[in-house]
Amino acid sequence: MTQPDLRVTIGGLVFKNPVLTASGTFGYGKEFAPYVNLHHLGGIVVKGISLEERRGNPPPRIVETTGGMLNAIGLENVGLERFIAEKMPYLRGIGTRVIVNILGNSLEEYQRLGQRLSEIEGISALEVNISCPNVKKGGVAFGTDPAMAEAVTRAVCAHSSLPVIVKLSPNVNDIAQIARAVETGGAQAVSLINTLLGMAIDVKSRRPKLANIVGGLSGPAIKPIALRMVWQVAQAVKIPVIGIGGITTTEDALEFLLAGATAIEVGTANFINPRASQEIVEGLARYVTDNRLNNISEVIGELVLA
Amino acid sequence: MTQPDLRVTIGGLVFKNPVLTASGTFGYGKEFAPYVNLHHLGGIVVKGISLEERRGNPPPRIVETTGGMLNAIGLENVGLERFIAEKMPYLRGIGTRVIVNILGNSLEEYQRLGQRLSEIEGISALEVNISCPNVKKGGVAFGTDPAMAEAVTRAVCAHSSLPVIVKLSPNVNDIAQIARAVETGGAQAVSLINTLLGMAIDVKSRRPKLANIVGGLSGPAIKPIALRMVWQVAQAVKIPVIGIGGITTTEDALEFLLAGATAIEVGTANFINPRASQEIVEGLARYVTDNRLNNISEVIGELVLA
Amino acid sequence: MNQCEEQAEIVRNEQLAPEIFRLTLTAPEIAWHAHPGQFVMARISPCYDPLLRRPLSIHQTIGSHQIQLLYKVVGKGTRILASLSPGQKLNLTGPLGHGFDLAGTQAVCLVGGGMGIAPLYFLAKEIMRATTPPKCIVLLGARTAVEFGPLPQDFIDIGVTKIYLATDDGSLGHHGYIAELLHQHLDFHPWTVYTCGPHPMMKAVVSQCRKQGWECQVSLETMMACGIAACLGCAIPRADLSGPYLHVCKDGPVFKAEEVAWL
Amino acid sequence: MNQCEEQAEIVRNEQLAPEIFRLTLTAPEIAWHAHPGQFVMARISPCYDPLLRRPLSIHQTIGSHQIQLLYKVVGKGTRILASLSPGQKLNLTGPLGHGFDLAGTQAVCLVGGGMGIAPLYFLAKEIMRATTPPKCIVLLGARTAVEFGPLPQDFIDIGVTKIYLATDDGSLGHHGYIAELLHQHLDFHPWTVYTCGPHPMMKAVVSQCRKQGWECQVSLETMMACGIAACLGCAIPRADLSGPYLHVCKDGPVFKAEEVAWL
Ligand SMILES: Cc1cc2nc3c(=O)[nH]c(=O)nc-3n(C[C@H](O)[C@H](O)[C@H](O)COP(=O)(O)OP(=O)(O)OC[C@H]3O[C@@H](n4cnc5c(N)ncnc54)[C@H](O)[C@@H]3O)c2cc1C
Ligand SMILES: Cc1cc2nc3c(=O)[nH]c(=O)nc-3n(C[C@H](O)[C@H](O)[C@H](O)COP(=O)(O)OP(=O)(O)OC[C@H]3O[C@@H](n4cnc5c(N)ncnc54)[C@H](O)[C@@H]3O)c2cc1C
Ligand SMILES: Cc1cc2nc3c(=O)[nH]c(=O)nc-3n(C[C@H](O)[C@H](O)[C@H](O)COP(=O)(O)O)c2cc1C
Ligand SMILES: Cc1cc2nc3c(=O)[nH]c(=O)nc-3n(C[C@H](O)[C@H](O)[C@H](O)COP(=O)(O)O)c2cc1C
Ligand code: FES
Ligand code: FES
Repeated sequence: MTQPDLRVTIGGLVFKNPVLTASGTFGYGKEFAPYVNLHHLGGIVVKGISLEERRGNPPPRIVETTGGMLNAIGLENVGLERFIAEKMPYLRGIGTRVIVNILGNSLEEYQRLGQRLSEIEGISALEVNISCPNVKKGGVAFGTDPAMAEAVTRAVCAHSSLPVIVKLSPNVNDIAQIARAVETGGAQAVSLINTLLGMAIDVKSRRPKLANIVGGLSGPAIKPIALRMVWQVAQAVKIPVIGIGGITTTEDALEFLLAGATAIEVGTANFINPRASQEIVEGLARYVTDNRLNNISEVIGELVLA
Repeated sequence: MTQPDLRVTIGGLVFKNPVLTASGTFGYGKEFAPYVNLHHLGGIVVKGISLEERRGNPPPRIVETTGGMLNAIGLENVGLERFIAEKMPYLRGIGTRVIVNILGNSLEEYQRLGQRLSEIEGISALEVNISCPNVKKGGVAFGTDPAMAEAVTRAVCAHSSLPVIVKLSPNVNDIAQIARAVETGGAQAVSLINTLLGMAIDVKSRRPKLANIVGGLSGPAIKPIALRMVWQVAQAVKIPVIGIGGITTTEDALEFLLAGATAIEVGTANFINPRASQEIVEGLARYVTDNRLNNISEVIGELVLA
Repeated sequence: MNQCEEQAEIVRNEQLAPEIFRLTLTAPEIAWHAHPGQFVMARISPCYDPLLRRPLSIHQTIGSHQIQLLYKVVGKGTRILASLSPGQKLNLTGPLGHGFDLAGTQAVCLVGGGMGIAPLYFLAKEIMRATTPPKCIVLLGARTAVEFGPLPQDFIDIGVTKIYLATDDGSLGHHGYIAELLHQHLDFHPWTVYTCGPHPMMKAVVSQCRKQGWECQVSLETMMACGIAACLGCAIPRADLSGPYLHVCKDGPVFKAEEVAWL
Repeated sequence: MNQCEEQAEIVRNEQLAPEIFRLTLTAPEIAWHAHPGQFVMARISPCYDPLLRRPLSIHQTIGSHQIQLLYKVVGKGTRILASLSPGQKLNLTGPLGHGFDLAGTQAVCLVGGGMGIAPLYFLAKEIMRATTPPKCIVLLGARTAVEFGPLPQDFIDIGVTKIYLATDDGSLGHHGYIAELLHQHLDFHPWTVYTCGPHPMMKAVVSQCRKQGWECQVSLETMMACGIAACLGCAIPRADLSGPYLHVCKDGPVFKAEEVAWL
């Protein structure tokens, strides 16, 4: 028996399988080494990196909701240079693709991030976060305005030799429109969705449960919304789509592939089952074998509508 | 001991308490009579009514998701005249306020609905649905464009003597902007949120689980999003806000009141606990007593931010 | 309307076959008002996953206080159900829906497949209670012998004498589909056929009944959110595919075969 | 890193007091690597409500295969935990976090309030195991006598001779807060104080230690999603309120009192 073929191609890169881990939910990879054979994964997307180190938002930063969670981490990260010096050496050895999620406060910051990371060995692609709801300036504005989204994409693409994946915000009217804009801007792929803006209140204290008042909703609760958006975007653009949002099981992953995603990212599920990403790789392998497919990509976009 | 005072005022109408039932989740009231003392409720919002009877979408129409459900009922309803003839006689006797949810395909249809229902005894207010995601023409376009939303509101207000509540769609960039538009249009209140557009796929058959492909997500899963939107809208408009979305318990209701809602509607919760609405009325009464409030409205908007 | 919400107490939760369980509950209000063919909606868990109540046919009432449900573990809701123990509570609403119509039947045939057997046993009990029970034939189908558990014997114990079985794998009774037995056992009487089971089985039964001119009542399943005609989620097309949809939770779950479309 | 994921089997789930339970699990990997002050993350349910794992301190290891958790029912997760029976499985990740530092302590005082007693018992066992155990005083607080259950006796059974209790309602021991006992029982030795419990209690303990110059280690709680330094949800400010936040799941849950801010 031959190994099931799970390879997919995004931005000219071949991934050994379509299962990536979502930014901010998998640390810098090492945190999950006790639970997952990192080299079994298609790739990992590391926590969002900004030019300077960031403290992030004050606590409390997370709250559980029905079937999901709100977070307002606020892009706490070690900053570009410490990331390169402290995290990349380990990441180069994990035997899978490393995608760096970047976030800037201005076009120029995005450019500089893209430029500097292009010089670093061991990075496969950039995921440009124009959609984080937890940072006051920058982030969201870029993600909700098509012209801005296009401009950011163009800026990063022009200054970076790496494939550029743009990560879209769901907190918009028409996500397909933003997707088309970043496609025009030169993105090699889009990934979606980032978290949905939400809120929770502690009735006893009458205060928001998050110090930041609002936060981003993730987890199984948002899966139906994410799947709908991925389906809409997959029809609107020609570049590959990476599906994100509440993916917890192999079935969930297959739903996104059927809807048109070329790959998926596992996010919040990593917290509830640290082995989730690897289990999905294994599940997809079984699916390919059981259904006698030549390659997992035979599922992509195969949603039957008639 | 005096009765706890739960009265709230919306559009000049006094409601005995702030607990309404959401359109489409409480039938025409009668269906819940075995479970709830209807006259204990603040009011009920009946299933969306259109000028003509509608069959709605083909089945399957509903699917469960994590902490929520998708529906694509497609506004099946008995139509305006049959509603008046067959449902109103019962509704006049239930001892609580009746709000009629209306949906049209055009400005003119909305006008005619408003006009005709104003002639009917026993109706307290109209809830104008400009936000149903399950009908191909009409509905959504009105709900996602501020100018259209304002126009619909103006049209209904001009032709109806009843207080007009406009029900907003969450599938937008900036719900506060739409809220301000309908306030300008003359709405006496806004209610939000309607369902979020979502999707689910049956992996075995590779088909959408809903015949309509997409449907509206409701239930506890969406509560954080709804609460955030209610809070944003409550700050943006002066008219009362009615909070809807995943409200299942007294605590949930209090969260929405604290965020600035003057009243709330109980939706999907009616399915999982048919007594939910009445239990929330009882819970709020206990809350008023336990906290020695003069009136439940002392909670409204009392979110502590500092 | 005699529906109610009842905090039922679990008396027994017996495993009859690898995936099949029989749950006995104390639910006096529901037991009192139940008719064969009606169902309950069970709130599986106080949490919100699974969120919706699950519809389950009333398998029988026992005395005036107890009801039984017969269920198969097919997903997360029924899996949780199978883990419940005596003494625990299960919140039910019911009895719901429109059950079997028994009026004026002189020769009846009950055709059940899989969990479709659940409501038919209640029906059989009701039929056999009559002072002069009608002629009664019971045909039961399952994928394999073990899935019948004690059910065929249960029918015999209440006085059903003509009972025939079929299994998909031939491990017991007729090797093949239960509908194939219909013409072997039914003569030219004005039979009333009651059927509940997988859709293809019922379709085959209905088609034979139509050919033979037998009256046929079918018990249908759809996804349900409310069970009480409020959500309009359980729509099915009418026989002529036009006009308003029927709603399984209220117009059914039992319909005359000719009322509904057989797609 | 000696963390792992383990499908632990429940041996016992004893109710010690109205809301307090002690859960014994077979979890050899975790038992083997555990240090006092570390915790596990328990996946309460295979469903997604509750969604997140729940952090619980390791109350003790028993032999090389078992661990015990001591927990109070405060919400839906712990309520489900209380309903689990022997033989059922509970998925755990652990042992997690940075535990108590035992090096070079000659006189120790353990101050526990409520469920804060959980990790201190494991610590006491470790301390008493030494060939010449240090001077050791244990101060335990609870709201009311019954909430102690068998815990004070457990400390006595492992050789702790100086144990003092306090209850908020005066039903047992000192009437008032446990921190008030500190200065009564501690002399001018170079004490190391270990404390875990409600925030106000720990704050009071820390403030006394600072005054007296006693070393103090505190075990803190925050909301946690991952428990393994990946989500960054468990941030707390440093003592000087500047610089990057500390993360309770990795830098803690046990900290030197002077490392963290006492707001
Ligand atoms: C009126 C009525 C009476 C019923 N009586 C019985 C009975 O007596 N015994 C019994 O075992 N089952 C009965 N069913 C079916 C039973 O409701 C489903 O098997 C159950 O809801 C599945 O729940 P779950 O959480 O285990 O499965 P899920 O995880 O929700 O789903 C597992 C599979 O079952 C399908 N399914 C889920 N709910 C339904 C539903 N309501 N109708 C049809 N398919 C569904 C899903 O699409 C999926 O393929 C009845 C259904 C109806 C509508
Ligand atoms: C490192 C660590 C060790 C712990 N050890 C123990 C222990 O040994 N025994 C024990 O009984 N409890 C312990 N806790 C607290 C325990 O995790 C919470 O009581 C539990 O998660 C509550 O879950 P629930 O679903 O029952 O409550 P929920 O319904 O989730 O919440 C009930 C209340 O508890 C609060 N709460 C929930 N989770 C936490 C949390 N992680 N930290 C603080 N407050 C929380 C909520 O804000 C809410 O007010 C520990 C917490 C941490 C962080
Ligand atoms: C705790 C947490 C931190 C996150 N941090 C980032 C981040 O730094 N950059 C980013 O683009 N997305 C971030 N996300 C969003 C996730 O990558 C993902 O898009 C989102 O959670 C939806 O997927 P899920 O439902 O599978 O979690 C974060 C999410 C969570 C829960
Ligand atoms: C089955 C179903 C039918 C609905 N029908 C209508 C409708 O006719 N008109 C309308 O304005 N909203 C309709 N809604 C939306 C609800 O009124 C409510 O806005 C939404 O479900 C969110 O609230 P919830 O999470 O409490 O259910 C429907 C919702 C459901 C679940
Ligand atoms: S299940 Fe809700 S109308 Fe039938
Ligand atoms: S709990 Fe996730 S980083 Fe500490």
